[in-house]
Amino acid sequence: MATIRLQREDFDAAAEAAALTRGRSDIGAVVTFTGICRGSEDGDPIAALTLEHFAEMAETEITRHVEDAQQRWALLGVTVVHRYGRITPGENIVLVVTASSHRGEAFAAAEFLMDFLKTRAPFWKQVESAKSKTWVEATAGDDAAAARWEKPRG
Amino acid sequence: MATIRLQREDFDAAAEAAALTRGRSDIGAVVTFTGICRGSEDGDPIAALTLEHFAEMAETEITRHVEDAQQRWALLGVTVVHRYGRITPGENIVLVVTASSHRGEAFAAAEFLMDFLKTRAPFWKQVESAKSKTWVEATAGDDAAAARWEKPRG
Amino acid sequence: MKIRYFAWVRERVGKTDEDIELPPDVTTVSDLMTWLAARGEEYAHAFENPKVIRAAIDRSHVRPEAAISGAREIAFFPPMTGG
Amino acid sequence: MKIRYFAWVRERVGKTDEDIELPPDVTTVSDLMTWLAARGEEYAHAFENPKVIRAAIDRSHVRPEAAISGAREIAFFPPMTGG
Repeated sequence: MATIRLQREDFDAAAEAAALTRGRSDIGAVVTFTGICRGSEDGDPIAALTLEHFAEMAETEITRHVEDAQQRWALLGVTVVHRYGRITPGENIVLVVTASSHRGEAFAAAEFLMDFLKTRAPFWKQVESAKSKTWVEATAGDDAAAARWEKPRG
Repeated sequence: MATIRLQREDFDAAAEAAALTRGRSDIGAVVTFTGICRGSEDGDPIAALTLEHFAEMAETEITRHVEDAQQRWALLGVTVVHRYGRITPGENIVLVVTASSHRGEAFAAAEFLMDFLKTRAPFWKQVESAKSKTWVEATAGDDAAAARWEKPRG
Repeated sequence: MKIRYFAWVRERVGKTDEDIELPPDVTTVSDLMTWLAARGEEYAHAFENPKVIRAAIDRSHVRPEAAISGAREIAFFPPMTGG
Repeated sequence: MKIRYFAWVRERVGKTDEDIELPPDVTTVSDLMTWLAARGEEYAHAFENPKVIRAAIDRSHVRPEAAISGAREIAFFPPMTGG
């Protein structure tokens, strides 16, 4: 009931969303998030992003968070695809698709998964510009977004 | 910068999302919400939904809320398509696509627009089952979802 | 003035719209619902519980206490269930 | 024990992974960072600010005080920037 893929190739968001709903009539809401490589970073034009990842751990971490999302919300389908390697402006980076009977659950699960991919999935972005290669720094904003979902400790 | 359409025909969510991002490199996040006709309502199988609408007012109301969303969040594109007429289980009903530099804005704007379409856009759903036709009742949950976005009165 | 009806309000009244001359003492949306309810059995049925009926003047949502002077078109309908 | 490095930690150390025999007094992730930092200039540079380095034992995130006994593989990397 969940599809998780790490791949170098591009993905087809529409085909992934269609695969979740095909032949079903219990799904009332589908949320698709696509993360795309922008052409500039803090105002400076970039040539490309290179995504490095820790493959085995990324699969484990994403699977764990997908299972967590499935326990929190009544999901009828989840797909996560994360690319790695060199990605140029305008190209896709990441895809999250969530399906549910009702929109609230689909939206919440998609945001939850994106917040965790940003802060917990072992991927690192390096920005390549005309003059340099620099590693993207983690942001406090992304940490705060992920912290929204933390369960109170017992 | 905004596309709003009310139509009897189906829509192609992927084509609408692609139209928003084509040829641009400032968009980092695209959220697509698709609302689909479910095959049952409160556990009873349904044959179809018929959506009645007040066309001129629907256009005005949706335009107003899209403009409100554009003022609240830094959106780089918005598309809203709402179908009317008879729709059978598994078919699309409504589409909202939002594009922004960052994911938080795209998610918030898409949820905001859906909450308002549910409670303020002049559409009414009638459920057709084997034995009867009944109008769907508005839910307190949808009203509460829309109330989240209300601005404090000055 | 043009009055329009939608969804089950339309079904109960039995028409989608009509042009009506209103007496001068009908000044608010609420007055208009009360006045319409007295026009016959189908109207009485449609407006039996005015609290659940929403109204729009010239395509904008309004509250029952809204004044109707100057309105070209008033619409009555149940709470919306789109999306 | 297998040690893996990613992103700028990998670049500074100059290798993706290595197998290391650890002395018995290196019992936590934090101890290991201190011990690695003393192995040479490139390690000193990589681990000069251990607070900003994250660690995983056997592919699970751990805190610096986590015990390393029984670990097969320990990875060091900067805060994640995926998504």
